[in-house]
Amino acid sequence: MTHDVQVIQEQTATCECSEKSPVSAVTFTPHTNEGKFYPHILMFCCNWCSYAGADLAGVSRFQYPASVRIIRVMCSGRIDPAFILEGFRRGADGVLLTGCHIGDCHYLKGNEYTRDRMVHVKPLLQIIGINPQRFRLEWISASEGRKFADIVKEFTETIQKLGPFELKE
Amino acid sequence: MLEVNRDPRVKLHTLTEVKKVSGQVGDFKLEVLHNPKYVTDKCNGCLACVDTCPAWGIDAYNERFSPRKAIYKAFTQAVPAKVVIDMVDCVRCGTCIKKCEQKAINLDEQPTTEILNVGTIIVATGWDEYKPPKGFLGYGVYDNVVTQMEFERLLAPNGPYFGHFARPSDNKVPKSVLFVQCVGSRDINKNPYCSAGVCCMVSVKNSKLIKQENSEIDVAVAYIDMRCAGKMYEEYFRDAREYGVRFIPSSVTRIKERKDKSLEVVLDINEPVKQIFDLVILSCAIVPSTTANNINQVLSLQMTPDGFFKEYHARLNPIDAQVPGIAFAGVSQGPKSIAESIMQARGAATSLGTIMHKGSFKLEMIKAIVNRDRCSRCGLCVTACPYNAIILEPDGIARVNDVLCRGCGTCAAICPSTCIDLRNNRADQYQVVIDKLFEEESPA
Amino acid sequence: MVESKEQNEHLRDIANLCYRCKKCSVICPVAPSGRFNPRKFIQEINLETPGRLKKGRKFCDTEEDIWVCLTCGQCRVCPQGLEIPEMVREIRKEVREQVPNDPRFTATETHMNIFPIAFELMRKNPKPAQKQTILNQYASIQKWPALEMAQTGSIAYYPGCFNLYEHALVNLHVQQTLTAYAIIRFLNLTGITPVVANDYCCGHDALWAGDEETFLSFGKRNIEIWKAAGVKTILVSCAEGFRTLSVDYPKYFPEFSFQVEFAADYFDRNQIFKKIRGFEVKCRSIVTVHDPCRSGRLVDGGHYESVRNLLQNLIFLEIVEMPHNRDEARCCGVASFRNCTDYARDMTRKRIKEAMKVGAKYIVTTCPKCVSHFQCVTLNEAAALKAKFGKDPPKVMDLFSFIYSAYNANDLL
Amino acid sequence: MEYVKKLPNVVVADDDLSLCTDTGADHIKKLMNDNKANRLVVAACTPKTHLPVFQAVLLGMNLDPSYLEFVNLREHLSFVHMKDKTGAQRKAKDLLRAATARAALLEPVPVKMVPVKKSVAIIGGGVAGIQAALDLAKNEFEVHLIERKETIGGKMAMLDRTFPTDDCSI
Repeated sequence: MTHDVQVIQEQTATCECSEKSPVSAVTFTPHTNEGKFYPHILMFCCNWCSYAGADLAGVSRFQYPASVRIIRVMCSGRIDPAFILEGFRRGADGVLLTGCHIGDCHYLKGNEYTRDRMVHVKPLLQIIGINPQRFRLEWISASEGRKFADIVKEFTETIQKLGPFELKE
Repeated sequence: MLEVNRDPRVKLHTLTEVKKVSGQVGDFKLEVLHNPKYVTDKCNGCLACVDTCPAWGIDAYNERFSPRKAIYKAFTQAVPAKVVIDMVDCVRCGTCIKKCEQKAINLDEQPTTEILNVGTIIVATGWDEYKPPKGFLGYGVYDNVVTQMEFERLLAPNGPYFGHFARPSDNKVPKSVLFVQCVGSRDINKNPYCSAGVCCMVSVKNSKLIKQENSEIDVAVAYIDMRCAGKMYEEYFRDAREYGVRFIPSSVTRIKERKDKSLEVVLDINEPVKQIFDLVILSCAIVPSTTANNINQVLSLQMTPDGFFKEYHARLNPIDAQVPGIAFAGVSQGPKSIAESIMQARGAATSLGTIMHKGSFKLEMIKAIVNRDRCSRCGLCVTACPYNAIILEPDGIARVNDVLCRGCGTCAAICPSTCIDLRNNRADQYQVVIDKLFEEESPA
Repeated sequence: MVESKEQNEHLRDIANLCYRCKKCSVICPVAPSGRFNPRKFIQEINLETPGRLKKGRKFCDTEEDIWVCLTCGQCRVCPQGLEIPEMVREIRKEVREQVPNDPRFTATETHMNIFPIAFELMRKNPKPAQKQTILNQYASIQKWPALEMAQTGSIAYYPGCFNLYEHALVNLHVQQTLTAYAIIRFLNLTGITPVVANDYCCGHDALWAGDEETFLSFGKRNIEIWKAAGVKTILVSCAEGFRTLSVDYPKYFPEFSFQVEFAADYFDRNQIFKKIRGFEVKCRSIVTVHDPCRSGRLVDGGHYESVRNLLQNLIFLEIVEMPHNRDEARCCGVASFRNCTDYARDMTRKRIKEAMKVGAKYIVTTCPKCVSHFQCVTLNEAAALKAKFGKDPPKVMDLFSFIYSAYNANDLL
Repeated sequence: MEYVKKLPNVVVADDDLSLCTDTGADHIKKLMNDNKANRLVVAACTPKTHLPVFQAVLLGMNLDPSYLEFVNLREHLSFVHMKDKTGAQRKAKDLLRAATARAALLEPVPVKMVPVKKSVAIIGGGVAGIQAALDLAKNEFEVHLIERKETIGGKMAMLDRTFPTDDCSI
């Protein structure tokens, strides 16, 4: 896809209700945070449940580690195992996939496909030689802000225990 | 009801079932099956045939309390005001044919199929009363244990007792009546939900009606908590108490019949207390109509675990279905009172009326698109699509129906040829995000 | 490396041997698609001066889409002995070096590119999967006897990419773990304890997609691992692995000094099943053998009979032959998980129909890719096939999975 | 802010206290017009509530509303990483980098209009179905009221009197 003009306008905004914008000049410290391993976790959230759950966690001010990088997808059924491998290839220390609870899918049964497909992800990681604990599949509904924060916390701790992803360049 | 019949723009299809639905918003095709009425439209509702008919059946309208003829009109005010024949009860003697001046009776009528072509659909499949299993609190075993809907008939002026209610075992006016709340609802083993307080209000209403009819009768309501949330509802509840209805916070676990057919009820008020009642009414849960499931099979909509239809959004859009062009009205979407049903019905009418009035439906095209050059014609996406939005063209290439597709992307994840993807949610767009998220240093 | 380059030029030099008999383009299953034609491809090579060709630039913008070729080797009918698949591979490599993101190349991606990504991750991984552990986990889940596997020894069994397809292609029942389990179990039963090393993928797909770098890094490490384990003979059950180890490894790695044997050959030559006590397996069924290109046409002396001989060990089993068998076997449709297109699928379908016409209830093959592609059709189009033939489509199984399933059930219908 | 300006494809970056107001929208419009920008990345609150607001801004500039990328800096960042400023900072940079990269790949999403027949089928002739039928008929739509039983009225017709006014049901 090509564009004649590829320019982007960037706006950083804070509403009155939010904290001070975090995008102020703070030096960039790569990879470690006060000497501690600082994991990078790729997280997929479905638009309807988990993303809303993450929003709720935000509105409720449930604190969790700044390790996750959330990508919003329309449905967890969109996630192919290739995306997870892609995340590892790009250097994620862990991949967390979240969707609506079974039976609750906005798209009837997209998450059932996810469930069936993701059964095979752990063995797949195993054969590639990645610790299967680096991947997790969770169901988080829009009302489970607390659960969202807990899962992120727990998963970050797991990854911290495992250490940085071995295959990172 | 009569108004509907008089309006020339409304076509009534009674004794009709929806067998198949195809198409999409703007152009649905409904295949409907007209079951035979055995009486043509010439019937003028004179009921002469009913008098002559020698065969009897059970009146479904009056629950099980009275008989009716094999040829019958459902009830006095039925719409359309014509008779029908129940072939289960009919003995095919032909008496009615001779009697009918309009020559409206045809015992050999066959079911017919018709295709209705419409722009939108409203699902208003309604509800059924939860029927307790036989023997539960004596229901189905003891004559004087009835459900709330059955009691409505006992009480009704057009019911078996013509408005002067009696108990079914001996047709005598009971001296004491007990309503038992939350039968089959708020119970994770039966139906976990509360029927939105409707059964509470019905019990309040009926207990009050009994007291108005005969203040001598002792009326009690055994409840877990009374859910009278609504405009004027609390006042209505207070009214009932002023009439002298006893509201007992207690759950009923056991009912035993005594020799005189009165019932010994064990109420748990701090400690078990036995009390005698002549009639026990079970306030049963509202459950989705049995037809809802059949309808859903032809419409393939989404249902919540309790079997009610799932709305687009519980808060922001409780009327429309997730499929465009379909809306819900009434209890099909969840337990509600008459007022709420009407509210939703009018909402559904407005929602769909807006689309139809405009004559066109606007689609955001975040939909699956097929790269025709790369499609291997395997058909995997067809089976994966939850909305049946993908079909294979005659040459085998997948084609997405933009109206049915809702843009979940399940097809994109399953495609072995990587040829189907979601507009503006493409794999390369995700990949670039994954790539950039974990880039170590800033490129600048 | 130097060697292979000489090989390249040699391959091209003989392109002018072609006398346009058109046998190749008649037999080529891709030619009708109009995107690739082996005869035209040879002519393209001949039209150019060797200097320009050396860079393969011609093929960056020619009509001949070299990524579409399946390298199935049916064109090896060439009376002049031109190795068209090998030539395609060389050109691919050069085109890839010159145009890293050739749109025609990315257009052949399938399965969201999961296999190249997986191979890249494997390549980066200094600690490959613990295959012995995975196999014994599998055995304990199935409640089957645990396997005896050695760390060092003279005979090794190479499971290759192992259960990668099984888990990357969900619901297709590519029972790669079962195949590996079956072979080791049978060897155990005759008292042989093979080495199962934590080796890497053989690099077949990378090589045929022109990614020599990945192939070389896999190969180098595999050779180190086998050397460290003191291996002399390597058994390979997968057709692709067999072709890569027996033909490509010696070509690319002068230090490759192992004897590579096709597992079916080894079993047949040593009469393994005769040695197993109480091996009287009944199997009242009809099978047909699909000969993969990688263990047939593309290696010397096509390893066809051993597969059939092994099946003869099953009592009551009827073996039928498809009209196209052995050297003439039709392609399963897709090679190295690229180009899952309509004509590729038609080829798969045709092969299945061939099998159904001869009345086979099972298609037995030795290549996990053939299994996955056949399964994709038989499972997903079962209804259409049943409507046409009035019976269920055949089941597709790997040779050793099939024998082990029969052995386990002692009557596989 | 300084970081964002250096990212590829970014022509202008600015911050504002309240972007979702009219003045904020005007501010965006002015900046985009002055710098000839044709994609917008908003780093603010959640797209679940505020996406339409900024889509409207783009529409007002005759740009396709899908040329908009959202970075959820509020719900997913400042609200939840209050104590970890460094981590939040790093995460913000990552998210912005990714969002700007994706913005370059955005494509217009067309809008399709499908014609709608002016007729409706109502499945179920209970009180809700009847009410909907009447409303739609009054609006001159053709209504097909489909009922499984021999009469319409449903459960309502079986009731005696109804709460909370005790009037007759039929």
